[in-house]
Amino acid sequence: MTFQLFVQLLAAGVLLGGVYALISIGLTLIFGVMRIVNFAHGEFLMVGMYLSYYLVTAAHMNPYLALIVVAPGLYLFGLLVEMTVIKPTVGQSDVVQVFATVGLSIVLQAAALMAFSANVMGLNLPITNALLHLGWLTIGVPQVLAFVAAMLVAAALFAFLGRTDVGRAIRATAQDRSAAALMGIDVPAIYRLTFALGTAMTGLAGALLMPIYSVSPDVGTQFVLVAFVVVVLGGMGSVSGALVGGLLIGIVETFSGFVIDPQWKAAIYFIIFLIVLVVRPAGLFGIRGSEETAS
Amino acid sequence: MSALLQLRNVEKRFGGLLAVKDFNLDVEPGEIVGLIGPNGAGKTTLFSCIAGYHRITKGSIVLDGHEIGNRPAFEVCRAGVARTFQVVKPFARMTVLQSAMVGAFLHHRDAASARRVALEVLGRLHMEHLAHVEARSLTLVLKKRLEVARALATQPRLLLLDEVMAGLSPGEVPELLDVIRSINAGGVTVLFVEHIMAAVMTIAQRVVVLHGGELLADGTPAEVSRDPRVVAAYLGEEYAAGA
Amino acid sequence: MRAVKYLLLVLAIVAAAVGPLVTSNSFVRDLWVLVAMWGAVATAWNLIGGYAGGLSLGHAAFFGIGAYTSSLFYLDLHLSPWLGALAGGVVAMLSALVIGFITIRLRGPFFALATLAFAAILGIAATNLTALTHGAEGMTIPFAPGLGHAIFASKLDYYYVALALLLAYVALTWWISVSRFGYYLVAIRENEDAAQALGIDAVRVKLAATLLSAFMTALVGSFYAQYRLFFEPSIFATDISVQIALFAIIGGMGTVWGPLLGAAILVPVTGELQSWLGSSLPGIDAFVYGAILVLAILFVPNGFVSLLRPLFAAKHPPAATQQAAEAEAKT
Amino acid sequence: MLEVRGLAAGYGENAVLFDVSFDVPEGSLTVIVGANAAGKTTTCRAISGEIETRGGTIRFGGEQIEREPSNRRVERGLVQIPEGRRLFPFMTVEENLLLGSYAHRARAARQEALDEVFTLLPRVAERRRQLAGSLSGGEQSMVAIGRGLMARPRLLVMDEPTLGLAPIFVERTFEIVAEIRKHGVTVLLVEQNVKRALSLCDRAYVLEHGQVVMQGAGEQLLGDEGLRRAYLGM
Repeated sequence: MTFQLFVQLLAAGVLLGGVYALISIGLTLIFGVMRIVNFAHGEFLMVGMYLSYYLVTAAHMNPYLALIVVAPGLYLFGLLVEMTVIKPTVGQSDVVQVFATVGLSIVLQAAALMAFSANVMGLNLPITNALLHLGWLTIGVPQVLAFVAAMLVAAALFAFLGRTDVGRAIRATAQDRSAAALMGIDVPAIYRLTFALGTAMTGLAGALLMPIYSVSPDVGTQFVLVAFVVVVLGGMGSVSGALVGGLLIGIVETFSGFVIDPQWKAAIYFIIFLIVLVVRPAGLFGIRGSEETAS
Repeated sequence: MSALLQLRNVEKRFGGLLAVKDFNLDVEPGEIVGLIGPNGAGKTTLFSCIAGYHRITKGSIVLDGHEIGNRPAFEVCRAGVARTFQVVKPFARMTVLQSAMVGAFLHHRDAASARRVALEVLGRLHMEHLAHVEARSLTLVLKKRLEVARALATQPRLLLLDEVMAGLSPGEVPELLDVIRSINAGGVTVLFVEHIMAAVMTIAQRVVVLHGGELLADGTPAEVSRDPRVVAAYLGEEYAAGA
Repeated sequence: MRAVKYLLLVLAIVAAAVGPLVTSNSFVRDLWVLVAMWGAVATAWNLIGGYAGGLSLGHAAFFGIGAYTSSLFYLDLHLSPWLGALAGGVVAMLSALVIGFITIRLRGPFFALATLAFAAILGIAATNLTALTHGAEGMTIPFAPGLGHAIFASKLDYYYVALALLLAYVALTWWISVSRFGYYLVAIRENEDAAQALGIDAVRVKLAATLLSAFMTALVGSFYAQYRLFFEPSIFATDISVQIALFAIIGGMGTVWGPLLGAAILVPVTGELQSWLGSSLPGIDAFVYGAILVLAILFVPNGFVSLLRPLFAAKHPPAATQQAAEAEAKT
Repeated sequence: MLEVRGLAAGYGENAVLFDVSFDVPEGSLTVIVGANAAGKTTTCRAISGEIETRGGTIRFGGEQIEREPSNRRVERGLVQIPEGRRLFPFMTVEENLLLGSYAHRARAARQEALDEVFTLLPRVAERRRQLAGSLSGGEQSMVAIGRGLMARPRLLVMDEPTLGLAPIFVERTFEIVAEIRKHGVTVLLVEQNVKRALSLCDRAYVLEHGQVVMQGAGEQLLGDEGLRRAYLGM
């Protein structure tokens, strides 16, 4: 492998990884705070992609301006889902939690199939095909924009969680929900907020992916597994873990896609996934014992 | 006559924390021994070590000549040690009879004889009339008693009871004490952890006091409750000095 | 009460035996076959998911292994699918041993994710090991009816094969549910620590259930291959795994009849929906599946069997229960 | 300021409190003592709203509050330092303190409160950038007290603040309690360290098996033989 090729692959991997990170942050945030593994996460991404697609094709918005609509749109969508499906499952058995979101995922996918048909739809605009040449290095403009936007969103989230009262309240709830209540934090409200926020971020990721990939009702299933791998690798519940995990998986994907048949790349994730689950179930950055204790 | 249970120089360390230090204890067959101590003294940790739920970092635990230290919980049970849990762990959606049968299956492979043994044990605990009630719908008192029944159905030689009185109302305690006495009269050695002192003092033949992971006192209830070191451990140093 | 129960059982078996004879409509007969087939797979899933409490979302793996193994032996080595099915069962057990070791200590959602990933890996392998599996093109079995080929001209013959499997599985489940093994599985599901304290080697017991469930699922997978005579790597898809689990959950996990009940309700409902609206509104069947799943899990978490139970419940004095119900109502 | 009448509470079917009544007058230091498992922590949790009550009433400043969620009670100035500190281990000391003033009533005076806490607890000021989980038990308990004070409490409920502490920190804790009281905060202290607590307080209640079995002025209870019985059973 030449140095140039190495750099080219690395650049592509990092760019892809940034988007993977953004896809995964919502999932890990929701898990960290609410201890709910959202099996419908991929469908939230899909909803974000369709919304972006129609904003661009029907309302003729710039795909990056569409973000301004997608984010609040998905936030409201997340609120709705939390209040109808998720809230009743908090504190329930694993069966209820797993299959309520599995069922939600089936419903959303089927609804998309009924509404938009199974056709694979992509954007074809000047910007989606633009390339950026940096000397001998060539990268796609949408990839760069998606990466930059993903990093900005992640930075904004970090700032929000780290520097605002509500952000601290979210982290406090994740670490010890009953101690959080003693601080005067309204825990159910934090759950609602977290779920909606996680959904909005996932929708943003979808909108950023729209200029790069095409959308179909089952697009979520392609990305949800990546998100689970990233989140488990980074440590369930760790936002910074998702960031690092996303970048790692992006790099692994581009390199393994080059070294071995790209068809197998997904198998590589899953094998990483199973290895992590066996060897270090808490992930690279996972926090053991941050769950609420019984006493 | 050698002891049924022998703990020799048992140590349990969690990272930097020494929860149990160089602990020695002999329990003779047929005894009822109470294990007491202030919060955080290491009582439940010690129980978990004996029952195979924690690994010990040093020492040995011998049951009737066989080393059981650091064996998995199910093997410890097969060796003849049954336990209850401080926080009850019922098989929620099984009936009382079914729960007891799970214990009885240890020595009786077929369902008919397991059922027979389970019913016999339930009879001893005055629970036969509840045989077909789901465990989750029992009151706490009965759940605690079901824990004992389940453990007893494995036909143990040593029964470890971890705070079976906790959470019972004052009126409910004597009834359970009678049950424990009758179990002991049936030939089962009992080692128990308890916070409700009045209960410990009436039932135990011998009381062992644990403090800061170490053995503080070992003697009859009367001896132990007069021991100034014990009083100090419970009420604070100055209290013992002043009293 | 007991007599009524046995009478109902006999009636149900008679109905199952003669039911498909009443119609000659091929679509309806297909539904009967599918109910028996999915009922059997869901019953197999129930051993892990219902009795042992491991929420597998990867049973399509065992189903697909069964289909691929028997078909490969049949097409490449001309081994009768009857024997090929057994071979598939053995291969499925071996794979269950591997995945079992990986997942057995994982709890709830993580177990579900790991099993899901396992099936996904097999799906990718089936797509890309083209020399062996014909890749995405799928496996086509030539239509050559004959008992030795396990290929039949009439759907009825398939139906009775599936019914035999189903009855065997239900009977096995019933037997397990009243034997030591079944008690141990439920005890582990309800509380693993407490089970260990009663001398149960939880890892071994769960692994045994996993192997058995994998074997049973694979047999039905082989049946599916011989029935449809065509399948693709999508046989490993998550949808299939979810559907298997769904039947058992909707019907009633951890009960002898629940999984069959689930299949008997959902297969015809969605089959009919698909045939009415499938061409005009693709996705309607999945939508109904999903909606039923969400509603059932939130409102009938113990499955439809729990709604029927009062009809059969023995009359035990509910004194203690009532007390507890009151206490629960308060909290 | 706080009036508890006939309080009953528990977990699931586990009834812990049967009939607990006591008063905490404004400006006082009131103590509850009792053996392990007597129901002290459950009492605190019922007062703060962490668990639901099964019976009885809790009045705070004259208003009935036993049905209000925790966060509303904090807004009223009813603040608890829970048993075992319950700091947020993966946050810095300063963040923990800031969370203490999450309630709206405390936010306005946040900087002032922070300065006060740092003056009262200089050790906490030194550690402000460290993760709370990395501190020693004694330091954690100081942070927990600081976090409680940040909420500008009218009544501060302290659940076994000395549990598991080295003697020097136990001593320090009692000094701080006295100091807090001087600042005009009413304190309800739940303690295992009987002697020290009783000599410090205005009034004390002895809890045994979910019931108040003795009450009186602290010094008066100290000499009572019944107290030893409550702890040692004979």
